[in-house]
Amino acid sequence: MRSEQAQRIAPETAIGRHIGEVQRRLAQAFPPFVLLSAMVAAWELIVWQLALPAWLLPPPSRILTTLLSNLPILGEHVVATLTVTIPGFGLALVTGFALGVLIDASPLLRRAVYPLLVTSQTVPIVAIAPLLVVGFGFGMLPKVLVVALVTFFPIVVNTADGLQAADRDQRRLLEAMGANYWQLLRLLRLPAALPSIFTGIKVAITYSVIGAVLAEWIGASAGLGVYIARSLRAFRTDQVFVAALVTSLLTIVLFALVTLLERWIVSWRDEP
Amino acid sequence: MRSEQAQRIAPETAIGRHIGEVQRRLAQAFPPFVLLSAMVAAWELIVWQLALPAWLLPPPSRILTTLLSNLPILGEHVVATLTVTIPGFGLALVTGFALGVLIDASPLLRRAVYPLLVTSQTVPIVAIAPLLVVGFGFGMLPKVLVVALVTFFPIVVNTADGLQAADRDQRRLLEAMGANYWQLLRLLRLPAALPSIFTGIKVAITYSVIGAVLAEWIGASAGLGVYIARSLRAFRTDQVFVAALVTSLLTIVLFALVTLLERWIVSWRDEP
Amino acid sequence: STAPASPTKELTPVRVGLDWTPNTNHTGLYVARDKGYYQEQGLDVEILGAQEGGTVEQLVATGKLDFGISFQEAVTHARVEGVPVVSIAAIIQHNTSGFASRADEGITRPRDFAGKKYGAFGSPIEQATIKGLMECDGAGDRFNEVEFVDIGSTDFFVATERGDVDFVWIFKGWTGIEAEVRGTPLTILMMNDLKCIPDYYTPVLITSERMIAEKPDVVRRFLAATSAGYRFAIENPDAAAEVLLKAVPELDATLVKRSQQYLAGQYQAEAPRWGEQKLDVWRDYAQWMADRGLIARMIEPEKAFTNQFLP
Amino acid sequence: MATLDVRGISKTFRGTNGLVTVIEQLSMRADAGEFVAIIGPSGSGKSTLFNIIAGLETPDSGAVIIDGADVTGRRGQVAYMPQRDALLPWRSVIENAVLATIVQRGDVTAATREARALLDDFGLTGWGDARPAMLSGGMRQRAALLRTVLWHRPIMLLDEPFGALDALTRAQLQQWLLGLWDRLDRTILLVTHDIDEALLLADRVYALTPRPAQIALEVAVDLPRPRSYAVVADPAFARLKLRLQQVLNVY
Amino acid sequence: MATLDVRGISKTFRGTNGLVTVIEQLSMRADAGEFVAIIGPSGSGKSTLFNIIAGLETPDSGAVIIDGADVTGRRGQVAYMPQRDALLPWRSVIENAVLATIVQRGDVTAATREARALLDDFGLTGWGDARPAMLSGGMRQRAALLRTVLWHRPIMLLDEPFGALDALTRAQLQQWLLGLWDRLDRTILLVTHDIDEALLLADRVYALTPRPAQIALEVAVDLPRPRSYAVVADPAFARLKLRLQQVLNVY
Ligand SMILES: Nc1ncnc2c1ncn2[C@@H]1O[C@H](COP(=O)(O)OP(=O)(O)OP(=O)(O)O)[C@@H](O)[C@H]1O
Ligand SMILES: Nc1ncnc2c1ncn2[C@@H]1O[C@H](COP(=O)(O)OP(=O)(O)OP(=O)(O)O)[C@@H](O)[C@H]1O
Ligand SMILES: [Mg+2]
Ligand SMILES: [Mg+2]
Repeated sequence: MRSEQAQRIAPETAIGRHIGEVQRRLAQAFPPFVLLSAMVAAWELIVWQLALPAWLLPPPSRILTTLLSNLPILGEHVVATLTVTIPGFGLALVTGFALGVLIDASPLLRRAVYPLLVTSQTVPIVAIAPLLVVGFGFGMLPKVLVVALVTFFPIVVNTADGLQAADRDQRRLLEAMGANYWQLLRLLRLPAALPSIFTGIKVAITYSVIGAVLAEWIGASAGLGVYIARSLRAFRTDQVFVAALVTSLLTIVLFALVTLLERWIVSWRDEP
Repeated sequence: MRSEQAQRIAPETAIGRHIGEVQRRLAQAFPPFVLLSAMVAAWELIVWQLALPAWLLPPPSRILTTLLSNLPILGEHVVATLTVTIPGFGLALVTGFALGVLIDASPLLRRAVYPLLVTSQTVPIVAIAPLLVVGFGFGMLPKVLVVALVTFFPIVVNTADGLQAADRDQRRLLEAMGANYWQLLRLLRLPAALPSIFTGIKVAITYSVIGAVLAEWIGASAGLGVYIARSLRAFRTDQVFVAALVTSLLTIVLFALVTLLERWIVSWRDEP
Repeated sequence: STAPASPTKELTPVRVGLDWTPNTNHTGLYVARDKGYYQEQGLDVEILGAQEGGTVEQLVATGKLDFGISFQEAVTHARVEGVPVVSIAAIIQHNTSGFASRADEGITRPRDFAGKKYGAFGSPIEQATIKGLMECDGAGDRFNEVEFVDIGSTDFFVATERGDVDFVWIFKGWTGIEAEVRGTPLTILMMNDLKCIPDYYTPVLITSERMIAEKPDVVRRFLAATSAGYRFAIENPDAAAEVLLKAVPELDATLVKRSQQYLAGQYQAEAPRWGEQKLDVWRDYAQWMADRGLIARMIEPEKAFTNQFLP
Repeated sequence: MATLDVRGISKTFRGTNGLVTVIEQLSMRADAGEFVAIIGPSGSGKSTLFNIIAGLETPDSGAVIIDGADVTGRRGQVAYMPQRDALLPWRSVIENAVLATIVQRGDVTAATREARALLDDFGLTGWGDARPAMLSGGMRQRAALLRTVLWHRPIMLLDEPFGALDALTRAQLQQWLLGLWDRLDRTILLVTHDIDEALLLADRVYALTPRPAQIALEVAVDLPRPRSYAVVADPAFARLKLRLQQVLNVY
Repeated sequence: MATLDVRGISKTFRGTNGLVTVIEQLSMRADAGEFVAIIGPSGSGKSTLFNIIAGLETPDSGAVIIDGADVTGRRGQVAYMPQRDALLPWRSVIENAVLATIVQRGDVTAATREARALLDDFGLTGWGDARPAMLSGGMRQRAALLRTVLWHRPIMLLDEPFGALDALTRAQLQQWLLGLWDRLDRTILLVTHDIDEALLLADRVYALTPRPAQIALEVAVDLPRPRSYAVVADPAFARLKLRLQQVLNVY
């Protein structure tokens, strides 16, 4: 299925392979591009047809011009948001992974810790915002913690469940070698869990930027969340959409990076 | 590891097995209970020791009395929230699964659809709230859609990734039998993906109740979200914590139900 | 109050969107609903709470809501962006907001803001207002000595707990009363006492231009009943508080009662009737905003409000 | 009954140190109702050849012809027992056995009945409802063979079907397979490492060279049928065995 | 060099139709440096017995004694080649081969060197860095054997190590194994279905009954060493083979 067509076009020569690669890339980029263009066009058309006011649903053309004119301001906000996103997600990665391993370590811990983790996901941020503020002030720390809180959970569950995926025969072999818990983890269960862990990371990273945006609701002087709040107050719906667009693009880039990393690390799975 | 101890106590007789079962259950319930009690006690103690004001962090005892006195009002709110949660999560389950299969169906679709799905997760609810109401009114529908929006994504990613997990030899066998795409899916790839799909469902269900609570921010006259908003604005932190407690309990119950269902359906995995 | 509609007639359904969770600013609506004033006017009113910022005005403009609660600044912004909403009544006659600090902070006049930390909720109005207040108080350019700390939607008590923040812009009728209830001594520099920044209405009742053009009768009937509700609240603050608490039991009874007592004198104040709005107020504040670049262009103030439907 | 004709197949894989040619210009055939055995060194390309015939791999050149039709790369044409059992862990022995019937939209109830009836012959009495994880290595192999037998196709490819079985069980199943072949006139290709087994069962034996696989020797086994283990004593048997041993050990 | 003593082992599993007794009161021993072969019907309990010796299953009764110490249920005491190869798909052949060294915190560099040096003997030249998915069935089996050989323990359990190999490769590895055994004086237990193989390699052969496994026959193979395939011609060999065949076919 994987674009066999495109690969067949090019003969097995250096130049041919190069042309084939370019063709393949274009062929790959084409369908999402077409879909996207079609959707944007439809959006523009609907807005004009229904004569929707820009403060309700701005047309893509308007969003684009606003984006361009706002580029200088946006830079600062994007940097501020990413400054919260990256450490927050890093923290989520480390704690999520550690908790996943911990939960897996014994059914006892699983039963004791899981309900607490589920609870951590159900507490509305607004409820703990005062505690965070009183505990950590208005600096970066509480926002980083919110991002971590919003993103660590899928990593925990996917790690804990993924660790159960190891093959029985392989597990028994390592046990027969006298492998202790940690060796079993490192040599077998972790590699076997990697695909699942990456699934969790992909879900988590999708929440990371928007998590930072929400965290800025707690109080921040720059960031896409601040930009959105200001735009909402000023009925600049076009700016709200610009912010949403930028948030999406950042997230898609991060998501793509994780996917690439996954392909590189879990390469043994792709083999024929 | 799985409580072998407890099982050994009871001999293989009907009564013995029954006693063993009871003992086992108690032994299972014990550690989370101890941990929980310890945490609650510590919380109470800290609040008293530091003389924290109730508007910042109410002690568990206060939360409990508030819960009891608010029980009559809470009933209505809980019903309202669940009325949004259940259909919303049901919708997420169906669409998440369908999209996961769709994405898996071809790398083309994957590249075209994935960025859109990621985008759907990064759009702040506040930005689309007016559109939702304009589109769907103030009824249940927009809230159900928000719950679905908040919960479907982990199911998509876990389904799409899980479908890649099937064993190569088994896949080739079915291909040699002439299995078409759907047969391969039904007979091999779906069963093989079930553990991963359940992981996604567990993450998703964790977000479902809080998703409904957030959806009520859009505009609702009953529900735990309404209750929280009102309590927050009235500086009733104890009530906010009561709501958080109820939300957690509901979520933990739903999570436990999914875990049970998983154990029942993916039973072949537990075998020695 | 006014002539009741014939009982055989079907009630007209009406939706009102609140700007926030229900509070004592909204008491008149709940009283009118509870006491049957709306029904007498042939209206079946549904009150929807907890809208996030910006939403109510848009929903009123699109007709998804018939009426909404907003405030002058938002209506001004909205009209600049072409959102066709109109203020039809001032719920409270004067600005009851002010800059609050803990009494021991020693902030007794605007020039004391210098060297202090202000807890900002993130509106550009804040800078201009504080700057203006300090200039009026002869603090010159010492505005740069005020440190702005963004606190988002964090409340006064939380924000000032650790000393991250020294003063916050609050509503006296709610947060100010809560401080009294808690026994936290506050100093509040009331906007209206400082007589520096033009007065403005907050909150106001709004509807859409289309509603005014197409269903003036509904607007009139709605305001007749609502006005009666607020008059009741002015005359019977305790009973009105009970009505609100019955509708919204999550609220704190002491806070609501004390707040209602305070607002009883503020809803109408010295105006000839409840809800009255003045062109000066709309024009002067918009002009002030325009002069400071807070809005891209000046609005036509006479189109932003109307008194024509007040009973 | 069907004829299989493999014509000039070549196959090259990308290994860790460059390309590895596994099969080179290999041709072989099996006439309708013929029993053909294939013997060759480990790693020579026997499984790859079967994968090509089953349509799981595309040859770099050459064609697979069944009954005169080019079926290169086409799947579902032959019944195939792969070297590793590939039993689905969530299905019981019986449920695994009827898999091909499900895929080919046959009568599953009838197939289930048939599978149950065969459990005895396959030494799996009482294990029909067990999941593969509960079976021994040899039992898994027999379950996989059962699945292949119920995958009713005129041509069967068996990749070392008896490798994990003890002599007695193996002999029983060999006899059973011969019975089936006799009764239903299937065309059978069997990969085995056991020269005795090849000579006992087959009409013709191909001996392959080491990688890249080519035909080192093709011998017709003109021993009388029905054959039993007594055939070992036949001088013709000894002669054929010696020739095969020589060819296989020289390479 | 170590002695292994299996004393009165019993093991019962829960099958689909109630309990299945797989091993019943089975005792056997292997003296230090002895080569013992085990032959038994498929599904009789040989792999289960090995699992018990390796500490992977706990017997319901009985004990496993190594050099006089009770090691029942203790792991890491013996090198074990299980019936299914259990190669880790994300590790190359070499990386799989040194697994035991890693687990036992040995010198991995030395082990890697050793593994590379053995690739030739195991017919895996050029495949040291290949992942298991690229290997043929027999190549996987050899990789698993290589891993077991590098798992330096005085006692080795081999569960059908040559099942997927052709005669030539098999003979080469058998000779190689005998050389290793001779050189290093390991105690080896070998499960096989091939009576010739058992008699060629072992000092003593246990024949097992069908499930539940008990000892049907124990024979000492007093053929001269070093043995080659020529031993087949020895009348003592023929006599032993016949006895084993009789015992195994009667049961
Ligand atoms: N976990 C289990 N649950 C139930 N039955 C089991 C389990 N493991 C093994 N058995 C049964 O125990 C018996 C012996 O299995 P074992 O794998 O030891 O046989 P074996 O002698 O190695 O056979 P083979 O030569 O076919 O590999 C078989 O009937 C098998 O079905
Ligand atoms: N996907 C692959 N990539 C690279 N090499 C491969 C691949 N598949 C098979 N090979 C190589 O092709 C050769 C033939 O493999 P094949 O499985 O056909 O051998 P075989 O004759 O069945 O051997 P055995 O008797 O051991 O099963 C082997 O050297 C193997 O390493
Ligand atoms: Mg093979
Ligand atoms: Mg076995």
